[in-house]
Amino acid sequence: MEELLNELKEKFSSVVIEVQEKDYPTLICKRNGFVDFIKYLKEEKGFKYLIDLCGVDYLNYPKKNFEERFKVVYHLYNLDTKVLLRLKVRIPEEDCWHHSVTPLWRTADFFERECYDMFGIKFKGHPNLKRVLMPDDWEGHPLRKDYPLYLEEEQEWETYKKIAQKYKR
Amino acid sequence: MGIEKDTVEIAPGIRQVPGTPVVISPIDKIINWARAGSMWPVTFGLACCAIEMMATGASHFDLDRYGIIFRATPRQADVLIIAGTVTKKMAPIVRRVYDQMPEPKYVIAMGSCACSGGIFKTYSVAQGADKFLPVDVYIPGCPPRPEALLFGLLTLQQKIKREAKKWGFWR
Amino acid sequence: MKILEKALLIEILKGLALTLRKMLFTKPVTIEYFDKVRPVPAPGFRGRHALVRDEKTGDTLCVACMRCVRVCPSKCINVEYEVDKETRRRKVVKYEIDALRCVYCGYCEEVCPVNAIVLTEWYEYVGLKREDLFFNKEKLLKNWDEFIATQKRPYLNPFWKPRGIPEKFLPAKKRQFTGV
Amino acid sequence: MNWDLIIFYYLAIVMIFSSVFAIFSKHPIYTVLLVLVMIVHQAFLLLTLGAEFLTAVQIIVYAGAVLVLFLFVVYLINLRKETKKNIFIRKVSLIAIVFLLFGALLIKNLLILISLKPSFRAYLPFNIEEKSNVWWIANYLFKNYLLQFEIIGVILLVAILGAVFLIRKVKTAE
Amino acid sequence: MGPYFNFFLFALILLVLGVALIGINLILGLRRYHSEKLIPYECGLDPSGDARIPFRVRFYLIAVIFLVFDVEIIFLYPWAVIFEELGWFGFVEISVFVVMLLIAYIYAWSEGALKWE
Amino acid sequence: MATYLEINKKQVNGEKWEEPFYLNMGPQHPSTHGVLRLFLELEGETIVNCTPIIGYLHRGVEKLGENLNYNQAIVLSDRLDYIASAANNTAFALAFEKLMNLEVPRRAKLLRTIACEMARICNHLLWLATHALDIGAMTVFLYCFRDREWLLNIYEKICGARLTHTYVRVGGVRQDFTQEIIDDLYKFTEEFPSRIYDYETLIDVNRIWLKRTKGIAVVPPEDAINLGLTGPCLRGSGVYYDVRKFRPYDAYGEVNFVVPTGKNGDTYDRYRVRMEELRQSNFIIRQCLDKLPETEGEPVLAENAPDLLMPEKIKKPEPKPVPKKGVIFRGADVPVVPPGEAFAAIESPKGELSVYVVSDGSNKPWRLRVRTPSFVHISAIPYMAKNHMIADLVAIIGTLDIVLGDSDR
Amino acid sequence: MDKLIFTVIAAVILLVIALLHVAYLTYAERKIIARMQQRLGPNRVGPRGLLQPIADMLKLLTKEDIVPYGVDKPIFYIAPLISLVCAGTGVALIPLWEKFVLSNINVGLLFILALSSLSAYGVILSGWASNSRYAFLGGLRASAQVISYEIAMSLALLSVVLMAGSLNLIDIVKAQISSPYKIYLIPQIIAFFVFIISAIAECNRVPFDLPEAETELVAGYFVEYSAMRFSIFYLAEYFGMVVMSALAVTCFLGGWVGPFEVPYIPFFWFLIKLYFILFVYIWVRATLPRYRYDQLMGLGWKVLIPIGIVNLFLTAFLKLIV
Repeated sequence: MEELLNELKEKFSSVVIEVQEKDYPTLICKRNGFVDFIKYLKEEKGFKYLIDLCGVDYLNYPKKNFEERFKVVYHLYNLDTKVLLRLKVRIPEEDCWHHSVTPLWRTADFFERECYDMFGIKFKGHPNLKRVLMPDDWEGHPLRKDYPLYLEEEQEWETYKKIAQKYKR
Repeated sequence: MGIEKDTVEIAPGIRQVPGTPVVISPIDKIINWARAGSMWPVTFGLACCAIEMMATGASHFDLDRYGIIFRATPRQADVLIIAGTVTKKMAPIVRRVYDQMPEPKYVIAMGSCACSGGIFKTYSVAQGADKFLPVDVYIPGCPPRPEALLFGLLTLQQKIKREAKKWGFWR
Repeated sequence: MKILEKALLIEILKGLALTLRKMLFTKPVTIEYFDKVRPVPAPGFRGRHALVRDEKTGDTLCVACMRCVRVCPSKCINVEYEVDKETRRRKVVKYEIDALRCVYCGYCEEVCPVNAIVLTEWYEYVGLKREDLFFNKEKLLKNWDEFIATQKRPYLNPFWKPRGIPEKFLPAKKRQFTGV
Repeated sequence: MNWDLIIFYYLAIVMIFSSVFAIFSKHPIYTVLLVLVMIVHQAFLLLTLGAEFLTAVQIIVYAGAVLVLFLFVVYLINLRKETKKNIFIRKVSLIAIVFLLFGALLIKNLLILISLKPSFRAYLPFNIEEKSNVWWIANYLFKNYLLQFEIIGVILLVAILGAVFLIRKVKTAE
Repeated sequence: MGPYFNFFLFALILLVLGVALIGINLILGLRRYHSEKLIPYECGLDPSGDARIPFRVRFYLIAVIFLVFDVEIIFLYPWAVIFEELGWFGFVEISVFVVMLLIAYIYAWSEGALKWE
Repeated sequence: MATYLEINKKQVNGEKWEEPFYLNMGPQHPSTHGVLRLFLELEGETIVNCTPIIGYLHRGVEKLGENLNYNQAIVLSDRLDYIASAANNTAFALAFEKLMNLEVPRRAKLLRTIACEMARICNHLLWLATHALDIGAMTVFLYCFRDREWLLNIYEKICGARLTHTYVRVGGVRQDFTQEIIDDLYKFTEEFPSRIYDYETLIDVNRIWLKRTKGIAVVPPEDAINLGLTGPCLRGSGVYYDVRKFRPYDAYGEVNFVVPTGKNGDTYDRYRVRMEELRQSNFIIRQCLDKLPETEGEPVLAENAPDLLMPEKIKKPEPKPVPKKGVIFRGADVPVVPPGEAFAAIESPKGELSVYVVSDGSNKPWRLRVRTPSFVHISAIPYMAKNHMIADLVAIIGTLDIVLGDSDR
Repeated sequence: MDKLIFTVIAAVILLVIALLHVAYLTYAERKIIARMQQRLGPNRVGPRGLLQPIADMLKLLTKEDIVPYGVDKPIFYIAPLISLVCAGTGVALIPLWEKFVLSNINVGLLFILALSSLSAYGVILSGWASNSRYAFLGGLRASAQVISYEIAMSLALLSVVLMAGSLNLIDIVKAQISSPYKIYLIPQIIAFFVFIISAIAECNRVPFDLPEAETELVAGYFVEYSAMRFSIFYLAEYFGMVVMSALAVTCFLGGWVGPFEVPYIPFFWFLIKLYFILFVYIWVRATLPRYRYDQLMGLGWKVLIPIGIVNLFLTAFLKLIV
């Protein structure tokens, strides 16, 4: 476990910024060169199983020690050694994109689309980056912290607004 | 049934439910009996309540006893049971399915989510199916027990039996 | 042997025999709900809301501590109260539950320090209008009367005193409570 | 005028009109449907002659198999394009002339037929009261026309072989 | 007034019944048309184009084979009726006929014409 | 997915003799298990392309969870995978407990395990019911519901609800079992295997069933991992992976059970795996029940578990303060939640359900991420449905065991 | 003229009896399947639910009849009628009793086959006319299925004709009575088996109910049909069941003959046998899953037809030897 982390830190010193020991070992990575890093993890180190891929919005997070607004969090699992690894990539708000891992994992397809849908993080290299949960013409990215939980009438989605008004009793 | 209680005595011996016709002709009675006796809902499960809806149709509660069988296409159905959360993305489709049902048609909102959005007062959930559909019976519960759904259907039967002049193209 | 079994449709015949057996020799499990049987749910079933009527005063037990209002995940409870200037006790003015928004999680009955609110085992209630299922204080008390008439006293809702939670954590009134 | 004649007129007129409309019809499906009407009436015409077996054969083979085949073919071609082109309309005048000629012929024949008093069955070469129609057909088919019958078998064989071969050709071309 | 007359009479009565039922339905039924109701059903969404577009399946071949089989079987019916009179002669006769059919059938099978795609 | 206009353009301009046939399955369709929509491109009856379109049940659970406190968020979890809500409750509770460093009493662990395994049986019964109904065996559907009703009644006795239990909570479970429930469960575990035998008589060796399931939607093990399949779908492909064994939680470390795996990775193997799991779950419940007397009298909620009404760290000034008299805030002296993050996964009946929660120190999660099995499984439909027929698609949806509430959140 | 009136009355009575059978077949189906699934089935509309079919019918009579956009109106209108007439007219040809057959045709068997081949049109045209893809697919499936199974069915019946030497249904029954076996079920068990399977397929019943497979094609070819038009399809389906079962009774189970005579009710044994076969239909429906389309075609073409041909030759051979 320790060896793995040290090896990764040495080999990918340009990618891995920091190693944290939380409930699971956490690597904080840079965006540049990330795909090579994760490819190495998958193909050489046996982290074949991508459990989860999600975004987190850290807007106004009280104990923030970094500048970027978003993070993309990966959970990788090695089925043989039973090691779970967490990778985090920080994404700035103004330059909101990240590398896609869909070529490596087909399962990342929907995860990335969802992340795009909910946070507006674009994934470069994704074959079909469209909204997945919200309708195609929805405005805004709901899981961002500055998005309201409940929409008032003026913010309503157009199609629904039309229906609600047409059949109002 | 709870319905008898709602009646008002308009003349000695004649009780009437407020807002319904006083006179229900014999042919109305027959037609209403037939309609109440064979209410065919659309197979339309949205969320959690759909499971209880299925359970109601299954052996223990057996909707078939009341002549209720599920039809897959709205063209042959009479009742739309909105079983579950109606999201805004889904709302046009629910409405379309309702529109495609032939007259006379009834709507049952089953469960808190369908009635009013329930716990999900969020950006993507329509706050109640009655925002865009004429709901006849509201069944609270999250999800309601199968008995409650059955009770709701029976209430709808009573409601159908009180109708008048809902037939004939000239009317 | 296998070919013979296949040609004679043995496995299909077995299936047919099973259905025939079920038809002839088993009883239907159907509960003839409504006119013949009205099943009673297990104690603690989370059904229609009610406010416990205090037998002495005829009013609710509620002390307007607002805990239920804050714990409700779907924000369906609305309580208004005024403070009695002499005794500094709160008096409930308005107690409303929007039953159509409620998700029947039962948190409110659990946090209530005086066991005033209860989700009864009553499930036969529907509304023809949305307003029918908007319970105010009077309706809630009436619900309680309707419910308690069907119960053998004393009635003790399991969630008022959840089994297994150490008693010391419970508020005094809840600890001493033995049923209505 | 006896019943036989009335039925005959009805059948004949419906047959002629349905076939003419089948030609004129814009839509291939309607054409097939009208041909179906025509074939069914033709089968009934055979029935008036006492040829029960042929009636059934007519319906089973022509209506039940050949026309279904046509229907599938109609499904296979692009209906929208066909209806748009409407190649038949241009030949309306020609068809009208043919129709008139046929009409004249028909009327002439009808006039002749009306003058015939006895039932059509009198013209049958064998007695269907004694043995059934099927029996007679079988008798002729399996005794007198044996070779022809076997040739039919060969033709049918060739038909299937041809169809399968064609399909295979299309498949390999793809 | 032969059996055929009865046959057609029955068919006619059935037809009348069907038409009458639809007629009563038209009289008794409500009618409230509006544009949404008349949109073809497609699971609650807008239909994805005209439904009647050419459809490539092997219906054509199946229909041809069916046609041939149908004709052959129709020929077998008179044979079955007259079978007792014909005896062994008829048996051989029809065997030749059916064997030819079987050749075609086996050929079609081996070519995969009976395989559904 | 091509839109209506695009298709029309293709049809008008395209000179091709064969045009693709588009078909829309769902959202209102009897066999899409809720509101899944599949956009199919067909050639004949064979599926060339299949595009799942989801989101018709997106209720914003993650967003809503950020606006409710931890205990209230568990109420939301009931409505994710509404067929096996006890499992969802557990996943949420485990993540929150990890975040708060809570130790759950052993009895609570056992009870949770029982609840989870009951949920597994419920879920698999419903899966079998709908799967069989999709393939056409309607009687199996009703038999499964008949037996499911039994479990639901037990659930009702345990926690007062049939589907949305809210039974498991942060730090333990809501209430203890009574003797009656334990007796009921013993009776159930004894009789249930014979019920499984009934279903198997009807479909297990039935030739039509075999024809409809064998060789359908074969997923080789590598592809299964790549597609992110979990649970029975992964094990049907022959990959031995089960969170209960690999990262044991609750009482799974102390019970015996076998994790069944398949060989061919087709629909039939997945069906067999689930049928075997039904038996294993039954066995696990039995073991847990046997262990229950050892822990008689223990509390079922951790002492320092947060109160239902989790106090906010920075208290808002209330207009009129609550009188403290006679009211003890349980856990009020514990710091509510430390800032940080936690990840917990469970083997939900459908597959691996993991919760990733980020906290900022208040009583509400900063970010609540739920990775649900159905969401991933739906993304595998295009792969599995390719070159199959429409009828097989129905079987594929069934075999993946999808719940849309789970996938859309 | 008297004779005409008499015939009309006879026809109407026959129709009413058939309609009652059809209506109560739906009731029996619901009830029997319910019992097999440990349910009760309809029991609240009328005593023991006996008025259920009537209520359904009345309700459908007063429903709105929708003709959607884009349908081909004339075909949409006539398709259910084609189905009904083709499926129902077969009843007239069935000998209920030696002295009661409405239309005693020399080639009755062939006429029933002809009618069933015509009834494919109702399905295929309705699928085409109603502008819906589900209906279109359902219609195509139905037509291919019906024509495929017709061959197997003809082959099965052919063996019966071979045994009886006649195409007249009454003659077939009489030949059965005079034969040493009394009923053709014993020597022709294989043919009976083939016939029943193809009859189930012809009627589009489970496990061959692909044209209307609810879980795949929503409702198949009658997706767009509502109210009475839909129920006419329903009637046609059940009429088809009744006719096919009656044909099975006539050709294989010895028609009106029974182990002993029942006074005053000459149709007694016929009806008993008919009900048994109808019960088998329902029983199979309650038990079996559904075939896939290609498997269904494969079963028809690759299993039933060879079996049918082999059985035919076996019959002929044995008949010549004996």
